[in-house]
Amino acid sequence: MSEITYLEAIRAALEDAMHEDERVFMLGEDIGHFGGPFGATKGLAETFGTDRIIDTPISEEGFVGAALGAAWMGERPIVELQFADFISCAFDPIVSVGAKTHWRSGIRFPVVIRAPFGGGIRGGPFHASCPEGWFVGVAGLKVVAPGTVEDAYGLLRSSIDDDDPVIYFEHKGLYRRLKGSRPTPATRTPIGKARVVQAGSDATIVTYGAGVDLARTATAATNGNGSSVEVVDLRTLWPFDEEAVLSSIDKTSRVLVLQEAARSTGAAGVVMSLISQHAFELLDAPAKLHAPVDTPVPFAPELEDAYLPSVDSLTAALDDLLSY
Amino acid sequence: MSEITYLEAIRAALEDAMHEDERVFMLGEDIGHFGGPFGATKGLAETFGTDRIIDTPISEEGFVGAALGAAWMGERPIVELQFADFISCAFDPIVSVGAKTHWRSGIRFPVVIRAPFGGGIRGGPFHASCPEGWFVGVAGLKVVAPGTVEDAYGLLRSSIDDDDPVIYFEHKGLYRRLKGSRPTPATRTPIGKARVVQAGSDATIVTYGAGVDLARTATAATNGNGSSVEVVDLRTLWPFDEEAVLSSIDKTSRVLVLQEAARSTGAAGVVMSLISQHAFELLDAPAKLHAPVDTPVPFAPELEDAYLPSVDSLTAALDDLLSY
Amino acid sequence: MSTEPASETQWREPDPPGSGVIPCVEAPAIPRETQLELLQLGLLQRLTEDRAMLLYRQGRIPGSYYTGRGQEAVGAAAGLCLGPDDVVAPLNRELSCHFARGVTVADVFRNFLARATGPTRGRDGNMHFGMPARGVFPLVSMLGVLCPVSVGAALAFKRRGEPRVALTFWGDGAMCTGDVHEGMNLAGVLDVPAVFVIQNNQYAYSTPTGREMVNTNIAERIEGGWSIPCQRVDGTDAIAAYAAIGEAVRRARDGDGPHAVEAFSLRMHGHAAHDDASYVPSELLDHFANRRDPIKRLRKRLELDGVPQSELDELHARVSDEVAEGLAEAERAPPADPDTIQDGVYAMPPSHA
Amino acid sequence: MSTEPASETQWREPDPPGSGVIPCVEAPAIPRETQLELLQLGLLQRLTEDRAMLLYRQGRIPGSYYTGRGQEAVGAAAGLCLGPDDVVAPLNRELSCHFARGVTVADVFRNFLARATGPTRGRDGNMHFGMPARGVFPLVSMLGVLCPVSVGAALAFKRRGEPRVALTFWGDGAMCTGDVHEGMNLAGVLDVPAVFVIQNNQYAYSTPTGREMVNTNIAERIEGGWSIPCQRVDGTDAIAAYAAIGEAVRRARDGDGPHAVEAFSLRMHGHAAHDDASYVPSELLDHFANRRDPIKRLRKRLELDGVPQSELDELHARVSDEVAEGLAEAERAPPADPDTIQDGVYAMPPSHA
Ligand SMILES: Cc1ncc(C[n+]2csc(CCOP(=O)(O)OP(=O)(O)O)c2C)c(N)n1
Ligand SMILES: Cc1ncc(C[n+]2csc(CCOP(=O)(O)OP(=O)(O)O)c2C)c(N)n1
Ligand SMILES: [Mg+2]
Ligand SMILES: [Mg+2]
Repeated sequence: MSEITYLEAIRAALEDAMHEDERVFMLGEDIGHFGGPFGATKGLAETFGTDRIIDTPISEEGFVGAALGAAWMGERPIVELQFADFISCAFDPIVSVGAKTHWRSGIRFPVVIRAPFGGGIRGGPFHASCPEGWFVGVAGLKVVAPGTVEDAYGLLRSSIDDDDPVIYFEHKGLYRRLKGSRPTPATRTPIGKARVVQAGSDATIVTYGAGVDLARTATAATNGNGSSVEVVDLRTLWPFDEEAVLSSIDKTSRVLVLQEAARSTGAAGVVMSLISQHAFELLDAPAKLHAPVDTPVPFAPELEDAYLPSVDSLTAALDDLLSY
Repeated sequence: MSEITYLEAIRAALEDAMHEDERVFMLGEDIGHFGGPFGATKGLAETFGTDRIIDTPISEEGFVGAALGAAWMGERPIVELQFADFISCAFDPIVSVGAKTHWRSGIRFPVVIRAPFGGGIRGGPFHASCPEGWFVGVAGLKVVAPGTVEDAYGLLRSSIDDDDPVIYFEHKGLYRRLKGSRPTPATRTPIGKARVVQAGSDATIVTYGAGVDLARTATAATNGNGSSVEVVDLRTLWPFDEEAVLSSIDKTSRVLVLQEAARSTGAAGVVMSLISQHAFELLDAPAKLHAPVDTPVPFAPELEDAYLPSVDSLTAALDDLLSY
Repeated sequence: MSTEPASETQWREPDPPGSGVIPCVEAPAIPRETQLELLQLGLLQRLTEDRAMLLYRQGRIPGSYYTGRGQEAVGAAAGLCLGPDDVVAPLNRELSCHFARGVTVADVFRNFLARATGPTRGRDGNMHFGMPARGVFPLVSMLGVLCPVSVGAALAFKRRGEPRVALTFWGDGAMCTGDVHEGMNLAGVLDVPAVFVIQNNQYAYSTPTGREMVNTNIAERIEGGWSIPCQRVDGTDAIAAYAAIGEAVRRARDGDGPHAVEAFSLRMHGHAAHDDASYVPSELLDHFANRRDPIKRLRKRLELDGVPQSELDELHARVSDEVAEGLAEAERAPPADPDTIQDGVYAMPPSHA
Repeated sequence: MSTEPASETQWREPDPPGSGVIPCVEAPAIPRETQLELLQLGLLQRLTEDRAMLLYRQGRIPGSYYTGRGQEAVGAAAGLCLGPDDVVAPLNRELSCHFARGVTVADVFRNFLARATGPTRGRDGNMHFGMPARGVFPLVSMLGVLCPVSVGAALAFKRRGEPRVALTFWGDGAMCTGDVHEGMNLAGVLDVPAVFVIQNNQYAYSTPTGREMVNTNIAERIEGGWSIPCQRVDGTDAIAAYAAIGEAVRRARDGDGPHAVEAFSLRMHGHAAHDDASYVPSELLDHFANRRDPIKRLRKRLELDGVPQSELDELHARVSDEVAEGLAEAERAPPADPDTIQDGVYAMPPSHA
């Protein structure tokens, strides 16, 4: 099987889903012949036509609302936001209509919102943020964030299969960095299920998105140094796999939550809340949160590099945790 | 001094601020001669004119954006949302412009957004929610929520005095329920500072908004029963008073976080995150979270009463905590 | 372009002289049966709301309560213009539209009374309910947001080549929301079979239309700003409204893209039960109550067209009975059940196992 | 109401026959000095951007890079129409407007190069900067949002009776956002001295205007939909743009409410540096490059009006030097300092003490 990138896995998932199911179609800005700002939909308009890969006017509220309406009628729309940052412009239909309607009326919204998030590409405050925290905790929404090529494919396929609105946070920094074998069309990553990416016994890192690769890289060194760190990839941020987090902590007795979102945002709150309620008897050390300071994402390379978690910063945090 | 209600304290704060400072003016729907859906601005248009109490079209994004623009020019606008729920419609200007601009450019936004939140009035999914969690954690925003008549006045005055955008969550259920003496025009509740509402030694309740009164009422009984519970009113939800939370836990060794927002939303995440990182050595029991299940706010009295924290449910949770 | 706010009480020629009820326009082309149905639906709304208002004042309806008094004709007309496969998203003032879709009085009261077997199972109140099986979307309070949602439904029809339309309503006030702009623009660009019925009832809560927008001729604005054909119609005239909305629906269904209708009326109650609407000039209210009450106008037309009083009285009595029976049925329904509160948050609850 | 998308390449009469540069309109009423200033500002933008694009391709400008090639006249005209107390919120294509407000080339490069002493201290890049002391608001990426913000600034002026205006820009694409609707409607109702300059450059990223909206005559839409007077002007003609924006600014300042100008042009580069704009027909690009380049057009007008070539060449050389010196100055500036990253999140950091 040939190697593909994380971005190509996303495109492959879109393509396979559209081949298999007529109801799947896409809405977004410049996703047609142009292929979207990152090329995620490159070639799809040629294959499926511009009636299925629909270029929209610049109106995030409008086309997210329209996706919900089409889903109401049994379609399975996928929306692309150019940058996850612009999800603030589509906020109301997501939380007011998308999240609450099934509970109120039984209407299903099989809608996927693709949101390219994350830093490392010098995007600055409006093109690099991690806004997943606004949706984590919102009843009725599902939030996923693949950290591997396989999950990029599998989570997207599962999101498309899902009858609830799913926000799919794809990490821009991983688009071309991660490579892996091309998942088969049957590949699905179950929504709601975390994965132990790497087993270990001395501490647990709970993370997602770009944190997965970072945790692996950073612990490659640490783990060589005699300690062994388990890495749990949440994959689904909401509703998340509490069991998996607790059972890893049960094993390791130490936990570090790693995220790229600023420390008081992201998935940290719900994970830390779980830990403080349910891991009391499991822990030998205070839980650690490794995440950027609470500011917007800065633009300058010097600033962004200092802001984002890195191998060095994570290693230091782990050392701290392990030496408690 | 005469007794006034929580709602009257809000009106008094608006009135006093407008008397003292020409730059203070208001924007919102039906706030003029009509006085707003809850009467918070009743009489203000008559006193200050409709040039200062400005009825706007239904356009939350528009008038929140306009408030920011006026603040840029040195005004001190106050925006009223009819219900906090509609803050989803004003989300983008708040988080994209309001939160990030000072950090990027030094422009100040002395804007207050008044958001009537909370349940108990049979408002249902769109008129009773507690959306504060979307803003807690957002760098550049301040979030406050008074739980007493004095703070309703003092926090509003401080919010108006503040040079940052402040979201002021006023609890609809407290509007007429709470009464207290009329604060003097000099009254200010410092932003960022929690208050020990009631001292105790056996456990700490960290709460805000309607939780303050509930915690007092519920512990009146408990405290009679031989145990003594400390109640910490956060008052400012973001950035919040970490010191106050930790020093109370240091004293009591047990903590319960009480909020009306659904358990995976609200301020719980940041508070629990603090606790799991920094209260490890202080606690004799796992932290407890007492908050509604993760659903929208239901309408039916039978449902809403079961959903919201009550004296009974809180007492049971406290018993649980104390008996650990 | 007119920058003068149009006079609030008048939107075209002055009303005919006199003081009596102004009958609906004559429309021999519209079958008598349809006209009677319009009356029945309007009456159903009127009598249901009157009853509900009483219940509210007795404290038996929790929360708040909204009526569409004075606007019953519009929802009824829209409801009858739609076919069984069409879909609709009504708001607060369009109870008659629900009835036209087959929602029953008992359904409605079960929602008002927050019963377990009501359309929202007690989870939401007031007019905040839909009937998915009948193509009725549940109201979402955030004004404007149902515009893009219905555009999306219309897009689905277009994609599949189905001759169906999606209709939604909004008010003069909601006309100012960004969603309406984005939705209408999208509808035009995607050229979908969406129909927009704008209920210009002269007020948004306490705010008269002239303080919501500069040019209060909404039809003119919609044509000029969004290139969507928009007919302005007398919303207190059920026959005229039926004709205008019918044409819009037909055209949209025929592939002629989105269409709109501005229905001009007056909100004859306060915004909700707690609001005495003292900000509405009493002459204006009186004028509409005496001369432009949509129920009276339609009845007058039918009388002029030779329908015997007795038949109309009988219709009224039948509707009145239907309301009473529907309420009685609703009152027998069980209260909402707190143990089920978490059911249905997700259509597919994630299994973490 | 036209539902046919207007032809993209033409917005009024066909261009005069021939193949040469079409000079700007004659405008004896506009002082020669002002015309030269327009040229200078346009050139400053052109040469700064050309230089920046090179730096970007050399990897010396981080992130992404955007130019306003082909639209330099509009920002320059708007900038010169404003008085020192007016305020403005420029977007990506209006670097000349920044220069008109007194922002220096060094300021600009310090931002592009993410330096500690740049206008955002390295916190934001590209054109995402303002100069508060000069009444320039920093670009916010969320398209449309600066419309209501500038309406609010204008409201402040109106409240205080100050004869100032607030001007903002947006593109044909941003015209579709809800914020623009809410902002324009608010501006009309509140009757504030706001001026909107819509840069219709025929594309929103890869999307031609005809797929963004049905009627691509934005001026017509703004008048019809929002009752705001809107002049449509040739955005590649600095003189015409200056006259039109000047009138809008004057009227707004005189208490005549919000005014708009639609400036028609062509985005002559890709959306950003990574985009080769292969979706733009090359004849269209060539036509604009050869005949409608705003810099060439203005220079041609000045030549026709008797300004000696040498004077114009000298101006060009002066601007070129200014750019080189500004860049050199910026390059001497220190890099952003990570230790200061948390400074200024709050204007008044809350003390928990
Ligand atoms: C986005 C939003 N803002 C405010 C409200 C509160 N609100 C409910 S109805 C209403 C007035 C609506 O006026 P209009 O659209 O004319 O409809 P009408 O009530 O006249 O039928 C307001 C302000 C809301 N529901 N949604
Ligand atoms: C709300 C929002 N959605 C999407 C984007 C991404 N984006 C940036 S510029 C642009 C095209 C803008 O087109 P237009 O308004 O015509 O301005 P132009 O680039 O032509 O100057 C898009 C889609 C954005 N910045 N904001
Ligand atoms: Mg209305
Ligand atoms: Mg453009």
